[in-house]
Amino acid sequence: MDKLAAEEIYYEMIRGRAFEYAAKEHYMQGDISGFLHLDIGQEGLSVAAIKAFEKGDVFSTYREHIMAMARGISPKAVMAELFGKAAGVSEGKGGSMHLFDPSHFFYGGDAIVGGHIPNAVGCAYARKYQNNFDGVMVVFGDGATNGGAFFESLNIAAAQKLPLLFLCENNRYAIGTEITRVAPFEKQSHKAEPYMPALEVDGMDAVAVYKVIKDAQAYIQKGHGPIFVEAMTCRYEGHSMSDANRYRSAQEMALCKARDPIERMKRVLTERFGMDEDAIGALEAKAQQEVDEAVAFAAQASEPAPEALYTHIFVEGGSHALS
Amino acid sequence: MDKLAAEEIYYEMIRGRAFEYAAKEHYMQGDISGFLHLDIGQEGLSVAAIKAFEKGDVFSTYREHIMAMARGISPKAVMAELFGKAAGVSEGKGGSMHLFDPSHFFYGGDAIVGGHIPNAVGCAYARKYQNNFDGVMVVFGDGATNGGAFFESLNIAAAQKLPLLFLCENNRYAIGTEITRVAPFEKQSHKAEPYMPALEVDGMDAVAVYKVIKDAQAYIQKGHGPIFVEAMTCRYEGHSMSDANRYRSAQEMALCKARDPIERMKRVLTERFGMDEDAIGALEAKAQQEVDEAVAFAAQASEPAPEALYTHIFVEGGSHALS
Amino acid sequence: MLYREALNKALDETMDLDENIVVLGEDVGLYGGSYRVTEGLYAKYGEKRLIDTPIAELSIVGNAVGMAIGGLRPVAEIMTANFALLAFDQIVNHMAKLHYMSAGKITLPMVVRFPQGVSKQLAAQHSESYEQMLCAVPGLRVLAASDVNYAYHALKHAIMSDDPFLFIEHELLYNKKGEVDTETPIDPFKARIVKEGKDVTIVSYLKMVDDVMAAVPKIEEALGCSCEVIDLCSLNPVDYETLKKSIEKTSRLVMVEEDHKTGGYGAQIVSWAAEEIFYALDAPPLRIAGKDTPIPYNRTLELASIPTPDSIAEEIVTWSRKNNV
Amino acid sequence: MLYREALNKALDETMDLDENIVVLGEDVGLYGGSYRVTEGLYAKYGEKRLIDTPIAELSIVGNAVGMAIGGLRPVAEIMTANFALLAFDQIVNHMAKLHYMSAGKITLPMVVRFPQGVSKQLAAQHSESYEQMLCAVPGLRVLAASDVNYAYHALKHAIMSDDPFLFIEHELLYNKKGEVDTETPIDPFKARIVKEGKDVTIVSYLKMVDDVMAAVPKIEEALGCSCEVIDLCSLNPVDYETLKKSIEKTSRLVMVEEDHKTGGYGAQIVSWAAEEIFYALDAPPLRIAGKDTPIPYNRTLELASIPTPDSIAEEIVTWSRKNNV
Ligand SMILES: Cc1ncc(C[n+]2csc(CCOP(=O)(O)OP(=O)(O)O)c2C)c(N)n1
Ligand SMILES: Cc1ncc(C[n+]2csc(CCOP(=O)(O)OP(=O)(O)O)c2C)c(N)n1
Ligand SMILES: [Mg+2]
Ligand SMILES: [Mg+2]
Repeated sequence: MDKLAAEEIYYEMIRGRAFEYAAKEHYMQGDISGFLHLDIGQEGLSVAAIKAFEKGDVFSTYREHIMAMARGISPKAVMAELFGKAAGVSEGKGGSMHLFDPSHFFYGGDAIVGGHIPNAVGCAYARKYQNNFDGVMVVFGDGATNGGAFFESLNIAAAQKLPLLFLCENNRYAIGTEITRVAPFEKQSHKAEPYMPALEVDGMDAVAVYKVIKDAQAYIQKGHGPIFVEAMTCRYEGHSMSDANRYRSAQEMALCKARDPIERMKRVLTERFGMDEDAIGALEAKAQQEVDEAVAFAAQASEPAPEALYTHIFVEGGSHALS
Repeated sequence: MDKLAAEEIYYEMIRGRAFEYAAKEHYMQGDISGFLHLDIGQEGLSVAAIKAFEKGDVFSTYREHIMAMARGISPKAVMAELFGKAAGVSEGKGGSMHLFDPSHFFYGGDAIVGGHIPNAVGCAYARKYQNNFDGVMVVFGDGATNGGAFFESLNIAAAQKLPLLFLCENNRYAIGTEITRVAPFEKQSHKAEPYMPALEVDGMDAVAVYKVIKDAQAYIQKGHGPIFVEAMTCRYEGHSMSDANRYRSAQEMALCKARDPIERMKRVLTERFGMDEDAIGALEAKAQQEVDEAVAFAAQASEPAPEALYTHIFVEGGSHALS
Repeated sequence: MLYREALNKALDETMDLDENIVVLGEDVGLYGGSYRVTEGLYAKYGEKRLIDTPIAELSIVGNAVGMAIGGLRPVAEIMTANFALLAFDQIVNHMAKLHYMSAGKITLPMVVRFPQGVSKQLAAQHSESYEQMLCAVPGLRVLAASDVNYAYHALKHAIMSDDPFLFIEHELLYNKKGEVDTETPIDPFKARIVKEGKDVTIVSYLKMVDDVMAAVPKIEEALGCSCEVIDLCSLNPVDYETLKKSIEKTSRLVMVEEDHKTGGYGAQIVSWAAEEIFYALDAPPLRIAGKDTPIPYNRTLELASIPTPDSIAEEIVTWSRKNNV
Repeated sequence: MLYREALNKALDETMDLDENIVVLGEDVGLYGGSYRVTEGLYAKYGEKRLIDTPIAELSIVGNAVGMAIGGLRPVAEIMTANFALLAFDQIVNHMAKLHYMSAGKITLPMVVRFPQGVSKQLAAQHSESYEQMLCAVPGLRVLAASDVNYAYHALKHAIMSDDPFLFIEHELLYNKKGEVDTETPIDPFKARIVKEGKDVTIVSYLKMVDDVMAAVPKIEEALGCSCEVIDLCSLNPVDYETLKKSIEKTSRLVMVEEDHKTGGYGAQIVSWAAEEIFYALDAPPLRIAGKDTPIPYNRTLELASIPTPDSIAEEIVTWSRKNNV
């Protein structure tokens, strides 16, 4: 990773955290509603994985604000979506869990745990069919690795040798349930081992994540079929705004935060690339400003028109598209 | 395996084959209808597995006539079920694919590929709860190992350390699709390896199957959790009566039949236990007679009463059972 | 007592009575349930009876079926109705049919509970209602609890019955207040006359019962009429007797439901009325239901997609004027 | 040409036109399809376009959704309706909703085909009909092919459309004979008047259309009346215009369907009629449907569980006499 990339990743990490705190604040003020899942603590993983997987398609979960922005969707369009506004990336119809933008090869945002994995498999099939081996990256949590959709996907991706990168964000919890209480081991990459190479990385280390995803994409680009990456990470907040996070001790949270990905990346910038505090302070100010602008934009943006309820159920004239 | 057990297993194998041929004949005559899946070629596996798993509960698939009989359900009750008669084990309501008899701890007979596996997991939970570690054996084909239900079950059984024996009858085909075309490898026990011990056995060798299932049950009886057994086998007929079996070459079929489980078991009886041809001939005659009697019984048995359509939708008075 | 506390009490009392009763689902144990229905039970009954499952809805129901076969009496919780779609094979092909296919040799004393409906901006994958699908499946009993007392009694009944039950709750009802009368038993299959009236029968269930009741004063004022409000309570079987009596009295039927109108549950009620008590109807029946669109996130659009007290009142008043009733 | 050949022809012609069209499902390729609908296509288009999948229905539909996102036009086959239950999450939460939730950014040009219904003694887990569930889902177009010409044109239309379609076939129709008129285009969303008449409108779809037609001579003879028979063809959206015209002419409505009566698809049609054209009805509508039981294996019981030409005729005659129509 060169300095430029490191700086960009750091910038998006801090912008991501600022964005999430702003979303939290506006949730509590009632501007945002529904389920809001914050990615705080996991920013390094989200940003570095997306940046490393430069080309190709990405399918993610409901905890995807930072990934969506790292893919190039503007913070304004994301925040406006959280506010349910017409200028939102899904025009206010999707909300926090459903950010879609095919122009950035970003396909959600899915609120069915594991439900998007078979979709990513199908997209990887399409890419292979089109002779495009940049492939697809599908991101999911540890909780998703217990569901049938995930398992079927491992098998099919391997049988069909699809260009698919499985990225498991193992934060050890599915809402309040610790992974070791519902699976026989802590590392879910074991589940992929019979099917494909399975790599592990410290998800709190953005540099390491960046490297492993780059390597993984290089592997699928060679046409070897799918690959699995597990990143151990930690979310700082409750599962969503309705979770009081009572099932983790203060001690466990402290250990988590001692591995803070932003602090760590900051050290990379200062120690390895010799950035000074001023330059970093300038990035922080810029990030905060971008988030403030996104909030201001979202706040003043217009509501969807009432007719929007009835649009996009079907493609306009779609039933006669080619006939 | 002692002589008595060997003789019993051999007897049930040949009775099973005779039964299946009789069913085939009566299907062609129109006495039996629907989907009829014959177990010819797999008799050694079916009988030896059931005999070895003496205590405990069994959940099977739609290819279960021989297993049901090995569990103690009478050939008459099974044949009558195929004929759709009131004296059938499911009173003519289930048919070939749905043979149930809890008094023999035999719970089907399920026509949804893989659908019974989660049921077996739940039953294993109940047994553990009741402190009964004889456990549950669930039988399924290679095709079922690609479905989400199977995978979820591996994970849950391992996480909960349930007394559950997974028995995969790998006959290498799901209807007309060869397993290696839809899974990344031929041996499906690989899929179980992350979760539990996975054993392999030649499913055409009844003696070997008997031993491996005995060992596997001993393992679960110790409370170690689930275990997986894969038996490589071969069905001689098409998938069901509506499959012309065109996807397998004559050569492949010949190789299959060279491993015939009945011939092999016969050699065990003659060579290891010194049984003579007469004694074996007598067994064969007895088996055929039992099957003939079953057919005669089924043919003359009565149709269900018309009211049977409306019974067993709910438990009689069940909605007020304990209230 | 709150609705969720009434459900909790039903679970607690039955579990206390019969150690074969176990509860399974995501976060039902240690965490106490995502809507706090199972709160406190893990501490009391332990992890063998309050089973935290992985996120695997097919297995939650599939395992419950197997537990019932093995002699337990499982109560499964699906966190939200939408996720129950993952378990439809187990619900429809197994839970509803094993008793029949085995000619009664297998019985499945089990309950599957889930909340459904539009809550607040949970968007299309977390806001739906599936009674229209599940009531089309023979072999299942389907109850829908709209109030606190019914929630308590009906859940107890479902748990203690030997038949497989679906027990539908609504996300916005969990904090509803009400009294539980433990002394007076109820028949969970009987519809409840929430309010008597003589001019129009309004049939509803689950959360819509409250919305109808909120609309009634406006309707009665606007039309100078009196409304009879019926809560179906049991969606399958339906207490057609009570409906018939009411409609024979009022001659008019309005059906109010939250699910999408096309193919919605109320079609069954209206079509029953057209077939069976046609001549009792003085005017075309009216169905008020959710719009035929996925549920959008935006709050204004979301509220426009389902009946509200205002829209219910408005639609009934318009219908009534149009039909001179 | 046989019904299954017409479907095959529709697949073949569209695949020939557009190499983005791919077919996936169990045994659809090398084996030629369990009902031979895809016969010959594997040899012609190869394994990349005729994709043999494992037995994983959730993935079959889920992968099709992803293929469509990736720019292909997948046609998925589910071997039998019952197995589609395993894919309900993908059908309802994904296939039907991604276009809406993404405000049109994602389009899903895809088709899911499956046969359904009572064939011959396939028992409870292989004999059901799910249009009542699937027509309750906004965002899906649902077609049901009862005849050869419609099968050909409607499937072609579904494949070429940019919307997600469910295409329902019936196991007993695959060998039905008929003509395909390739010259005359049809509107797949228009109901088909199979037989004109003036005294009673009999609405049906899929295999029941044939059973109704077989019953009609008996009915007309017994009652001395003339029946108009309508095949809905498109189950969602419904061509209410055609129904309305017919019922306004005949004043009587009979709905015949194979699914279970309670919560069955026909409830929507009858409830629509009661709501929208109440005054056009001279008699209570009649619904003839499957019984509310799982489908038994025994042939006599099985036939007693669904409408047959005899039972249709008998029920209509009894209803007519009772209502003096
Ligand atoms: C099929 C399904 N079941 C249950 C839920 C409710 N739910 C939402 S998120 C979640 C936990 C997911 O945990 P994990 O996959 O580890 O992701 P994380 O939230 O930790 O990022 C659950 C149970 C759901 N959305 N979908
Ligand atoms: C969920 C589901 N999908 C498809 C089918 C149709 N089907 C019945 S048996 C079968 C093949 C099963 O193969 P395998 O599991 O290997 O068992 P075998 O028949 O070889 O014993 C298929 C696809 C089904 N019954 N259930
Ligand atoms: Mg997690
Ligand atoms: Mg097989």
